[in-house]
Amino acid sequence: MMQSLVQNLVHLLVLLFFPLLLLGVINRVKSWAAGRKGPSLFQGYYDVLKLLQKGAVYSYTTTWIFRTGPLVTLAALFVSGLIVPLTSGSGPLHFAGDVLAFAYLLALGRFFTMAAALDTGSSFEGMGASREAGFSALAEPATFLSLAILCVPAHSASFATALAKLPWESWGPAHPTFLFAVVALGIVLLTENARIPVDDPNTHLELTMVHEVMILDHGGPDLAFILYGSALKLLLLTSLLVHLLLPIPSEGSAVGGLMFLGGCVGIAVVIGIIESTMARLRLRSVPQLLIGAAVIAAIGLGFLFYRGEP
Amino acid sequence: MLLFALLLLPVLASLLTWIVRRQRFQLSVLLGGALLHAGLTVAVYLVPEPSALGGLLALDPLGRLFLALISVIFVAISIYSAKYLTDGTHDPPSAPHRYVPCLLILLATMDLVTLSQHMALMWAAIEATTLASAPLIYFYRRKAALEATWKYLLLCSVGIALALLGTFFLGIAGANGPEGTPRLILSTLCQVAPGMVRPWMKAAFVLALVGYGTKMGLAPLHTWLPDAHSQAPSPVSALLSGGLLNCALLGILRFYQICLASGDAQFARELFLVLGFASLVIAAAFLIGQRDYKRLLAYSSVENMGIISVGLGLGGGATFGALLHIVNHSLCKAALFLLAGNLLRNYGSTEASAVHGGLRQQPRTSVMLLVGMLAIGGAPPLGPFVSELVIFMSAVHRGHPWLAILFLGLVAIAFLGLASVILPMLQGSGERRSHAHPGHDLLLASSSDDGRHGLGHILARHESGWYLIPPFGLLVAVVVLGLYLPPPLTAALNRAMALLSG
Amino acid sequence: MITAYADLLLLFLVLLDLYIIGTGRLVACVRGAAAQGALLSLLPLTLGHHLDIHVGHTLLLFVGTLILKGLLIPYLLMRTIVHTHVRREVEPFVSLHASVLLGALLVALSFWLSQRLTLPRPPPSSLLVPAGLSTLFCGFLLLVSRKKAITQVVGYLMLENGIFVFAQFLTREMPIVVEMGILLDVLVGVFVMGIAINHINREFDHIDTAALTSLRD
Amino acid sequence: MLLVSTVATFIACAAGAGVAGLSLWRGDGSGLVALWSLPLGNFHIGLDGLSSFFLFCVFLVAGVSAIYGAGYLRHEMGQRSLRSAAVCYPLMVGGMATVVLARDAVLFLIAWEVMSLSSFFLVSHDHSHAQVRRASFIYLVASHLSAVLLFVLFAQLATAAGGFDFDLLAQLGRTGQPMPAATQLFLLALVGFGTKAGLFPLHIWLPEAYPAAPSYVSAVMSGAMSKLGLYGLLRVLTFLGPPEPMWAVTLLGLGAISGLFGIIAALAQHELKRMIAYSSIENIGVICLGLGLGLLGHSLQNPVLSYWGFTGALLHVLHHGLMKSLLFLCASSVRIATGERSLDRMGGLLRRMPWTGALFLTGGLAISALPPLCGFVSEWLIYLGAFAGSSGSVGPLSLLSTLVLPTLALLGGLSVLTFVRAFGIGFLGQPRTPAAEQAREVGPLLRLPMVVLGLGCALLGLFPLAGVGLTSKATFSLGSLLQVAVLWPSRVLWRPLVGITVTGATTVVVLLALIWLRGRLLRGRPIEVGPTWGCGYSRGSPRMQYSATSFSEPMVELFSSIVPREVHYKAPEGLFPRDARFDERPHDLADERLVHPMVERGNVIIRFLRRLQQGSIHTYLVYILVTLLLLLVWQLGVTSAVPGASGAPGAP
Repeated sequence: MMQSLVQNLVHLLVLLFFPLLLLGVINRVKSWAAGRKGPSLFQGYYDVLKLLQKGAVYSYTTTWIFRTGPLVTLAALFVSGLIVPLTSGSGPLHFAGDVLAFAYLLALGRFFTMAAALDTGSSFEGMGASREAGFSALAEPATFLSLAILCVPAHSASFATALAKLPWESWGPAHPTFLFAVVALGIVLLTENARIPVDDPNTHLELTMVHEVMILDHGGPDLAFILYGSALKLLLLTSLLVHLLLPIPSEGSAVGGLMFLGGCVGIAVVIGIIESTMARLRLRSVPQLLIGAAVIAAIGLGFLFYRGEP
Repeated sequence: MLLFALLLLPVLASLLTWIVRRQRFQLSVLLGGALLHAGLTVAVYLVPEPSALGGLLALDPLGRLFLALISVIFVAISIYSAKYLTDGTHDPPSAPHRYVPCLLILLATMDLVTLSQHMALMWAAIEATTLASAPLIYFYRRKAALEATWKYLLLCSVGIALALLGTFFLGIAGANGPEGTPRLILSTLCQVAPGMVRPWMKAAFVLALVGYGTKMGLAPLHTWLPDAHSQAPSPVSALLSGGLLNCALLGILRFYQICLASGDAQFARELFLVLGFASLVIAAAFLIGQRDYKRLLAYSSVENMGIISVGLGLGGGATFGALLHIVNHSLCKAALFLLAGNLLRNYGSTEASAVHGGLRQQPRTSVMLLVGMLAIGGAPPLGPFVSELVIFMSAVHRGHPWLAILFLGLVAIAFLGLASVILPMLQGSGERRSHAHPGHDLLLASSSDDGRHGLGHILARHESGWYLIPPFGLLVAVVVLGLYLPPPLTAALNRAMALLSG
Repeated sequence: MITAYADLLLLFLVLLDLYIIGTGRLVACVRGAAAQGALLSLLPLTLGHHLDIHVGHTLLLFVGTLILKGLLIPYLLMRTIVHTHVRREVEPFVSLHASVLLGALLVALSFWLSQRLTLPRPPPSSLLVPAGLSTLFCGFLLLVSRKKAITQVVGYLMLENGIFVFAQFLTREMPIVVEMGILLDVLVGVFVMGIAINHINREFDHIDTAALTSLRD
Repeated sequence: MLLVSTVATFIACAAGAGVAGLSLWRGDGSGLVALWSLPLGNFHIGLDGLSSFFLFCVFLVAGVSAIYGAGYLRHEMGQRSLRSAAVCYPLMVGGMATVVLARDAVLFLIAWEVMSLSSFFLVSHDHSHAQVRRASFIYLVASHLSAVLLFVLFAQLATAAGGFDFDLLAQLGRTGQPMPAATQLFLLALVGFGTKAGLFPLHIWLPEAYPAAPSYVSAVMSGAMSKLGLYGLLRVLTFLGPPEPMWAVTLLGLGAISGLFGIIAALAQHELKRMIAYSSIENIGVICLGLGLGLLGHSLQNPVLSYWGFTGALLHVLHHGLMKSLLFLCASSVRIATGERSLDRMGGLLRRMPWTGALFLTGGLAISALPPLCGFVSEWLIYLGAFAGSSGSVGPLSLLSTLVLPTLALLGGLSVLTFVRAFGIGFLGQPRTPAAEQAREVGPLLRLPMVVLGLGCALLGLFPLAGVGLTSKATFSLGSLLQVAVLWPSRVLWRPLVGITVTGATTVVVLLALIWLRGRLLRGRPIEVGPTWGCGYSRGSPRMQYSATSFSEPMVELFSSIVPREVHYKAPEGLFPRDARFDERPHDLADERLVHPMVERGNVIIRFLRRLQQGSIHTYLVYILVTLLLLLVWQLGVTSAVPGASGAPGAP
């Protein structure tokens, strides 16, 4: 009892304070690759704190949707954060089918981000929303196929049981299925978090933006929430990858926690490297990438059945 | 005695109206005659009549059924005509004073058809109906009406002549009995039927089917029917469709009875099926996107004759369905023609495209027309639905699922054809006339609201009770038959069916 | 030996068929039809005792047929011709010569058919069936190949005549009432048709039925 | 008259819903048989779990919509006679109820036809528009032709069973071994009922009829009537004996196709109601996926799968009833307020019609299956079914059930896209037309039903236990009727539902906390109001906003093979382009590839037959002759086309 309480406390703390660090890591890696010194690892925290102290400016075209949009998004992300297992094998909130709740909460957040963007009536933000919606819709099959790979062996649609039953002994080349899942989830992660090669987080030309352009009009605390929210999203998908890649003990332990944090940082570094080495894809070819991801995951799933795993 | 009364009453009445030509008098005679006739029919139902004239005249259940139908419809149309004639009509009538006498003579001849047991006499009667109704079709002084009349006369006369040949063939076929050629009395023929020379009997039936079928309106012999029905004044069309076609059908049924008596009626059933389906197909093709709504109703009669003969062709339980459908169709179609008359009176044209927004302009007529359309189209819970369902079911039961499906499909298509024409007439804002695109997309004929103001609004007049009560009565009957078959009717149908099942 | 007369009559009947088909003059057509009627009226007399029919019946039939078919009906037609001032059948669908040939063919056909026919009992005259059939066929030929309304009526008459020939089988069984009824029907039929033709002539200024095609789909 | 009919309908619906709900809690109701004088069939009605569930849905939707209808028709009073509407609506509801209750094939068919015809008259209510007339006629054609198939189907069944009574028919399936030609009958039923339900190739009438009908009618038709197609299918399945794997596969395939087609087509639409109509094709597809999984559970011997599948499907029937009617009612409120149909002519409505806007948002969220609203629950159950199926035995079937996952996922993603577009373009931003500018919120009589439905969506989403409890009886009676084993719901199965509740509640709590926090932070700080940041371009006008067309353009482009469009595009030319325009009109795939060619062929045939009646009397005479000769030859043998040839030749 006590133990699980501590576990949940740790989970909450990680959820609250860890995400922004990942952004810092990515940016630092990128600046290293570019041969610059780069901003501090904690730049994200500074930004959020600064924004939280500011006032707000709203367009007179906007309605309460614009004001509550970021909040709903953040709330949805946070609750899905409670579902996803971080340092231990299970989040505070777990039940059969929580996998789906997780995925659909992300979708809920997306819905309100786009709605808020459209609320401004700016054609640029509308454009961004359209792109985001399309990409994430196409990302869904890949996501669910990978989740299926995660859950089918465990006969359960719950993170806790699924992760507990991952066949680590046969992990690796003997069982490439999970590699497929990792690749697919990786692509999903880059898409969902508006990363190269799908989107360029620090482009300055609105016409080329996807995610950034949707939040052009937000300022003050709202923007802070949005920043934190996107970092949170990054953490969530990253944690899935980490759990696929590292055998983190299902009952929380210091070792597990450290493994997890290390894994997250590692993946952040990988993202940073990808961002600094790869160019961004043309918008038209993004769907192909996502469909490709879905196909990869599907092959993995088929292999799973071929092996007669379930 | 009553039989003679049935014949003489209309004849005398018509003579009377022929001599005294005052319209009011004529109409009152017409009404009185119709009611008296109805009374006589009831009387015939209550007290069974012995045969008369040495078996020339008798009233068997089949004839009685048809007689009842005729007299009901006749009452309806005579009520309708009462106002119809006194109101001014949109065309100059050629000879209004001939209307009532001819109508009454027609009634007499139709009675004779139902009464006569002698095949040749029945032939004479049926031919007589043609001659009596011809002047009625040429009621309006119109070239088109004249053309229709001519075609009606010639085609029906030629066709019926063939039926006469068939009648003689029956005699020849029966001639190898011990007592030589039989008398052409139905009962005698039925007795000698088993011994008839088959080929002659078959030939006789084919001739009768083609001959009387021409008058009954079986495709492809129906060609006169749409012309005549569209040109005749609406009450006459009602009588033609509701009464006259049945008379021709009765002629065929008599031959069918003999075939049944002879023991092998299978060939007759096949013939019924073939002509029935031909009628269904052709009628459907002409119903869809039909431009003249009276022709539409005429083709629907062809379709229903097809349904009836399909029912006869299937035999067994379907025969009951066919008889029931005869009843339903007569009532429903008569009502529809009367209602069409109301529309015609308002809009002054039988062009479907000239009628628009009926529901706004003549709500009562239009609603009744809608009900009638649904009924004749076989939509539940209305009369024809029941009879068609019976036919369909017995088709399935007797192991012809494909025939059943074909039948149902054709009926459905026909209904859609009806709807595709009638709905645009009734729907729409009555303000503007719509434009039918001839030949364009017949299946889904959609009508757009452009065009000029219609004559309808000048003519638009209140729908008087005389025009509404007769169709209303008939439709009530149709609706009731859809929900409840009164036992007397069932009994009558069963008795008639007994004659038609070997 | 009486049947010999019958055969003669029937032969004449067939010849008249060809004559009617061959002529282009309406009056001639009608006269031919009248002659046919007369012949038919004689037919029962010649066959009468062979079919041992009651003499009174036969006589009545003879008189009735003669009056109706031989006199009244032709008279009506003649009157119509006079009223409508139509003299001859111009441009029929099938030219006159061709239709004569056709008629001959039809006659041959009907003889062939009647060769193959077996009647339940021997007919009073071996020519009865072929003559009846050929008259019937020729009537139909006239009906479908001529344009003038009157000629079509004549064709209808021939049709009736042909059928009337078949009636000879059954004269004994036919009540006189019915016989008369049938004849009356034909008469009234022709009468009504005559009226119709007059009307047509008045409305259209011609009686060319091929031109009556306004009612169509 | 209108008032009377509305009140009567509403009371009847309330009572009926009450009865149905009661029997759902209490257990199976009983039947009633009344003899009937019709030659076929008796008046036999009955109430089992399945019926009472569908009855409940029907009455719920119909009752709520009746109120809206009263408010809706009030706007038309005096313009046209509302008598037909006032008569046909109760008739339609009665027909639907009878369809569900009927235990006799003839009664069922009659009720079915009554339902179709009355709804046809309701669809053609606004028949002064040629477009409406056309749509209603197409609807008539579709429902009539499908009815023909149903007649054939039941005729076959009745012949096999020797009677029309459902009890007799049910015996067919009880014989143990599958009845002969069961699969053909299944396909017949699928086509016949699928037309009413609006499954993919048979849906053509649907996007025409729903927008044409008054919205409160489309609400009922989409929310309740289309489900009756599925009810009929299930009912017939119970006569055909234990389901075969093939059926499950067919249902799954059709469901997936309909779902994808429906949502993609919806994405391409510009008219609001048309879009909602297509979206209901998608949802029917989702329900079919659930049913397919349920049947699959039988062939996989996986009762859990059956349970999730059936429960999810049935629950989605109820939920879709709520969401879809809510959306239709909102759409009609917008129509009343602005008179606009097309999304591209709306905009900024949330500000002007706060209630309608918020409720449309609710409906949109619910139908895109987003938590914590009801749509999520049912799809979630189906997902669980898919997972359970994948984990049963190994083999193609279980792989199939796993493939349901990505399908549903794609559907979810696309419907989010669709409804963000609808809500964002229609209700947010600035008004695009003066009509939208002048929009005012609709009256309370119209608002009330929408609010009720919205609350329903929210509550059923937050407390799925209620919905599942309501469904369970139906699920089990369905299972027993189909002879499919379904697992009894135990704690194991119900705990996740509590999980859903907790998740939803937490989300709400966190949201409230955040709102409070934001309020705290902004207290006493300057909150300025200015123009939208135009990325340097300072003179943005409403016409420059992203339109619905442009919003969905990339996706529609991607799926252009599924949504054929006719595009009118005039590119800007020269240095100073005068005018440039882009205008696209989405067409229907099935309509273009399937129906139109058939209609064309039919027209050709008809034109050919029409040559028969050319008006020449000579031709007619020839017809008589030819018919005579043909029949003679046929009857008396070709060798001797004459009587008597059989006998010895020659005359004496």
